[in-house]
Amino acid sequence: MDEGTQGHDPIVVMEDITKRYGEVVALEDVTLELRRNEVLALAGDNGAGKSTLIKCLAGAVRPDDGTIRVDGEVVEMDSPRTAKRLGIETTFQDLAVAGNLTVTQNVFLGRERASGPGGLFGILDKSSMRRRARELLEELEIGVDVEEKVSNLSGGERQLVSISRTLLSDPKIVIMDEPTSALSVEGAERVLDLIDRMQAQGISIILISHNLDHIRRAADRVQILHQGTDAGVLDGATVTQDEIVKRMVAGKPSSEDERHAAVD
Amino acid sequence: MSSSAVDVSVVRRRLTLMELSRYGPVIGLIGLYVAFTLLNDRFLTVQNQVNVLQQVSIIGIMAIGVTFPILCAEIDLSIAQVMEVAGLTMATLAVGARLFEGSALPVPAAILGGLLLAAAFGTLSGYVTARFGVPSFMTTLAVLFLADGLGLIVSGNRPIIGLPASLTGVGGSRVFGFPSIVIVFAVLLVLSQLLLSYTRFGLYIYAVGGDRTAAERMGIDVMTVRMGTLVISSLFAAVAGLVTLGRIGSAVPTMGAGLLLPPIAAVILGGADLFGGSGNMVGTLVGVLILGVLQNGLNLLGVDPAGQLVAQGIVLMLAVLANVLGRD
Amino acid sequence: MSSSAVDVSVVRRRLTLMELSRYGPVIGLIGLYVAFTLLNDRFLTVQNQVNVLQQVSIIGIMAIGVTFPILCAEIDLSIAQVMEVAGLTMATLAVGARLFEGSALPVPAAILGGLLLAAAFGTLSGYVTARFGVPSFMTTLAVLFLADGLGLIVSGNRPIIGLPASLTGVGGSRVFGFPSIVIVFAVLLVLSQLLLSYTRFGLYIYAVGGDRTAAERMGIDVMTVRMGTLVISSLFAAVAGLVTLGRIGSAVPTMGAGLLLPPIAAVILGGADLFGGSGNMVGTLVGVLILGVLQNGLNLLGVDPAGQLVAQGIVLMLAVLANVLGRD
Amino acid sequence: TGDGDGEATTTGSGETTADGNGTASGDSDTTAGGNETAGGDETASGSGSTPSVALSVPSLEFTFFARMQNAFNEAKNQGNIADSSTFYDAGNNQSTQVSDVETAISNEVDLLMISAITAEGVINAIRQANEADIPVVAIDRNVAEGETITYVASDNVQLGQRSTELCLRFMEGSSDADSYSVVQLEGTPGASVTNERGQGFQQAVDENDSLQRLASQTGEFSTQDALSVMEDFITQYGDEIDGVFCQNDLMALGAHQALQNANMSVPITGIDGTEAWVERFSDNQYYGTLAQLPEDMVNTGIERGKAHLAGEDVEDTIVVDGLEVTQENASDYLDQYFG
Ligand SMILES: Nc1ncnc2c1ncn2[C@@H]1O[C@H](COP(=O)(O)OP(=O)(O)OP(=O)(O)O)[C@@H](O)[C@H]1O
Ligand SMILES: Nc1ncnc2c1ncn2[C@@H]1O[C@H](COP(=O)(O)OP(=O)(O)OP(=O)(O)O)[C@@H](O)[C@H]1O
Ligand SMILES: [Mg+2]
Ligand SMILES: [Mg+2]
Repeated sequence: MDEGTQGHDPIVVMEDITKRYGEVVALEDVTLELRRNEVLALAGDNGAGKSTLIKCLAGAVRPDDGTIRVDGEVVEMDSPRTAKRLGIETTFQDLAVAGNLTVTQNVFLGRERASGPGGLFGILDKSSMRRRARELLEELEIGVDVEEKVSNLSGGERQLVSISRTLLSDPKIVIMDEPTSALSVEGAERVLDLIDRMQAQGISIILISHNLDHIRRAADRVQILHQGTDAGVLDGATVTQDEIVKRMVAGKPSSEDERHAAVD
Repeated sequence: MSSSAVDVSVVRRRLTLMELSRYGPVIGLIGLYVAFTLLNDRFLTVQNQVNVLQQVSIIGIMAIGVTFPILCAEIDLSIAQVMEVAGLTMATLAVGARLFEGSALPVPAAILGGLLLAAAFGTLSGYVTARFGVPSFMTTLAVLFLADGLGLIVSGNRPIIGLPASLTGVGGSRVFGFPSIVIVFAVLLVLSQLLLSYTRFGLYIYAVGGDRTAAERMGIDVMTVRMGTLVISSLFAAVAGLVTLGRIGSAVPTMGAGLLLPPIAAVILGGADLFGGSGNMVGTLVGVLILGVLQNGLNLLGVDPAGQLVAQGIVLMLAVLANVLGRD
Repeated sequence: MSSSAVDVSVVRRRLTLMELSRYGPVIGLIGLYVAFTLLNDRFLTVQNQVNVLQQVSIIGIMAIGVTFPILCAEIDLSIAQVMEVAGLTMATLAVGARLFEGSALPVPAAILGGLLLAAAFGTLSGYVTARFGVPSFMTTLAVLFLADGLGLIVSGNRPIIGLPASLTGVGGSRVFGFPSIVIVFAVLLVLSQLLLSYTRFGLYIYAVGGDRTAAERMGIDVMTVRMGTLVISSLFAAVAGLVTLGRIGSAVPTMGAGLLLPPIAAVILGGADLFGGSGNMVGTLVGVLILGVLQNGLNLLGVDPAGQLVAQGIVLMLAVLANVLGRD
Repeated sequence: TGDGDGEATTTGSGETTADGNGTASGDSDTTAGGNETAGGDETASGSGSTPSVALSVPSLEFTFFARMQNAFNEAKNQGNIADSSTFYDAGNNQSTQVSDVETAISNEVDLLMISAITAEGVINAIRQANEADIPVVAIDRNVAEGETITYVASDNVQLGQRSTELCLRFMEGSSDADSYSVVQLEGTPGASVTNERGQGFQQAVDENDSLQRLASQTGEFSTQDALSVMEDFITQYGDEIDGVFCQNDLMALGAHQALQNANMSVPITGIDGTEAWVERFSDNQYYGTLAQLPEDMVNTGIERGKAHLAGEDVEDTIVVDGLEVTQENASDYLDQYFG
């Protein structure tokens, strides 16, 4: 990606986010900036706080401290619904699919097609949803029956169903927490292609991954977390594997300027 | 609760025709019908079958109501007392007695009063559960006590008689020779199944019951859904109270006694998962009928109380076994 | 059921000292103590506190027992009837009356007989549940009926009096001036907590209750654990039946009436998750005490039955709210 | 073995019961009332057809109704009523009882005997029986509306009052004071028996200047609940308590236990005549109860029902007076009814 085409216009700014779970400090004063139409990778060791950070942005977790700005406005991200209203779609690491429902139901959950009184008592348009779900899965080359219960799917299939949800709405921002962790090489490839396509449509994306190849291929910038703290941002196109690993393990180098040098 | 590796079919889907046919408890019910028909020649008469339907209607209406929270992985322990207090309130309001001495309301207003009271109870337990994460077991237990106490206060501890015919008519009249209470039951059953099968709310109940966190993350207003199911079960309990006025011809302060376990048992017997996410109204109907037919049949056979209890225990055990074994 | 994102502490672990200290329901209990001490000067006397302990012991023993299945994501609806039939069996065996007319056994053998019967019931529901995946709600409901019927048969449905002193002594004597029933309760409580905290079986109960499939995959004998918890709760119910003989001085065929909900309510009130995997015996003790203190205090204040019910409802609601709000 | 004794009881019931009452009436002005109607003579003349009878009772949890069941079975064994006669236990559930009656009606019984859970709760069921032309005998508890050929019962208001007054006599006997304070253990709130016995208690308090109500609380008709409530009464009122009136004998057992644990001895009276309670009388001359005689009620009901079927006129109400049982006649009572 060419830096220049995106400018520095941030679509999301998370400032000084702190989150504690009892004794555990999952995040401490972490700042994250997502620029318009970029792919920002989030890297860090296990337990570094990546998922917690994006959960704060997705409305699934409430930070103890810090502010979140979307399009310049401070928002209180009090529930996933608020995030969705702001155009933020998320694929969670633990998937968040309802196993007792079918693929179609999962794909559409929360934005069903319905007629009649609308609201909670709208009459579901099942056949149209089924049709659309089938198309969607074909598009992503996911070979599952749309009427199958999600709990009966293989791990990878479940992950693909979860990812396919993000395509249905018309999101401004897509967050993917380790979307390829259970996928075959070929499946991961399709997801990376998908990310490219979304970016081409003008969507801003946060991608969490432990696969540094995937990061380097997809990301414009790489934000690194180290034990709940900010370990700096690196340029996705030029960054080396060693650099990422070094920061993941050791945190931000003492020279503060390096971070800016790397990006600007 | 995650389902065990073995019984994958616990995650049974919502009602489709195909699934109906492989519906387990039905086998148990048919077994009961065959057995009682062979054992007693008055069992399979129109008159007796209408009796059975009448006999199960009150428990049935409460069972339909409590199916909603159960599908949603909640429980409602207050149904018997809400049924009682709603019925007593409707009756005292309609006659203008006791707590409402001298201020009789027209019957529709009295009925509305009872329904609103029930809705208030459902809202109370539902709100505290959904907003603060207090298990519905506890909030509805608290409402159980509150409703029980209020029932005593409303009725002054004494039965209310001389109810207007339009009030008792809902549950105690006949429509084209058919008991109205059964019609109320049937209509509510059909409406409830439609609500579950074809509306967004129905789908959300299953989603929240199956995995609350996932449902929330997928953008469902989990609070409203959880609260909604508890309000619904309270309202159904109130309707059960209303038809009870017609069935027994008066309002009795103890009329909810013993009506907690049977509706819940019927729901579970019908194949719903106590931990939420699976089940449907047809299952509940089958569960209700198994309990009702069993009691009716044993009564016809003149089995003594100790024998009835033992027989009920054995049949229940066999019925659920048939259900579970039939799943594979 | 997966925990919601908000109440992370639902995934509370087994008892450690640190966790005890931030235990929620205790606040509710302390509140009750403060309130009743201010309202009535006989409440906080040694004599009355001993009374409270005596009054809660039967429910307490049953509550400890039923904590095991609840932790394991099972439920036992049969405890009241198993308690009854076990007590009646011990009494009739010891006196050689009714069903066992003329064949009196020595007291230890009579007690053993009651315990074995209870264990048989627990094994029955436990086996069918664990082996065939029938929800324990249904199997224990079936056992409820069976035990109730058997109780009628064993006792001829009449109280059994003239029990040997060694039989009533377990629950009705004093040891160093302290009621033996309370000692039985305390000893069982401590043993049960030790079992939960320090044995493999205790750990497995939490594992199976938290995620049955995962526990199974990790090599735990899930069947034995599930069955074990139901056998334990039956055995505790039988012990409750035994001490009841001492408390009321006879065996009454209705002595289990109304004893299903309070023990389960105590467990949940004490902070255990109805869906398994979290809770402990100290919580159960607190829950039992909240229920017992509340009733005792209201009795001392002379609150009438309707007022008692309303007060119980309000206090329960507040107690659980305090519990949940105290979590953050 | 119990059956054999029951038989003796039933056949001789008219006479022996009258004797029993005679003993009791030395202390009170109770009459033998309807017991004479219960006389076994009619039994012998069970001419020709034996009707098929249904008897529906609230709950076998109470020994009282279990005794009705025994008497009913006995009548069946003796051929007083048809073999197809059926006994129904409603498990204390109002709509179950309505269902039981409906089942009996579809079984086309000749005679329906019913002890209603609440007088009002069975109105519709009784109407259905009326429509089916099945004669109804109300036993122990009347029905509020609908046609019955007769109502055979003890009067719960009267029982409450007499038992309370028996307690007063005990208190007068055990200590000399100007006024006596009594506590009441009530039954299940809202149940009609609770209301009626409570009303009798209140009448006794109103009519006897020396009698004061100290406290009243529900013991739910249960021994354990009564025991706990009594403990709390003792804590709160201690020596102020001069006597205890319990709305049934199971609660009297609990009250006794609580008082004994507190080393207190005050008069206790109950209602029903439960064996386990009467057994206690040998230790305490100030324990008593008003025994109901369910066997007589059932037999009277059957007998009057058959009379009606035979075309005779039957009285509207037959009161089977409660039998006052105290230490004096306790063993007679036990011998007669519990062998
Ligand atoms: N609900 C929770 N309760 C308590 N601690 C939590 C909770 N969620 C996360 N944590 C802790 O917070 C820290 C950060 O967790 P997080 O899931 O954000 O890590 P991560 O960077 O996504 O790791 P991974 O790469 O393994 O997914 C960890 O130490 C974890 O144990
Ligand atoms: N419980 C089940 N019920 C019905 N179908 C199932 C069930 N489990 C798996 N399947 C189906 O069987 C097939 C194989 O599943 P499996 O989980 O073994 O795949 P896998 O090779 O492990 O795939 P992945 O790499 O995605 O984990 C899939 O099509 C899946 O949908
Ligand atoms: Mg993560
Ligand atoms: Mg796999």
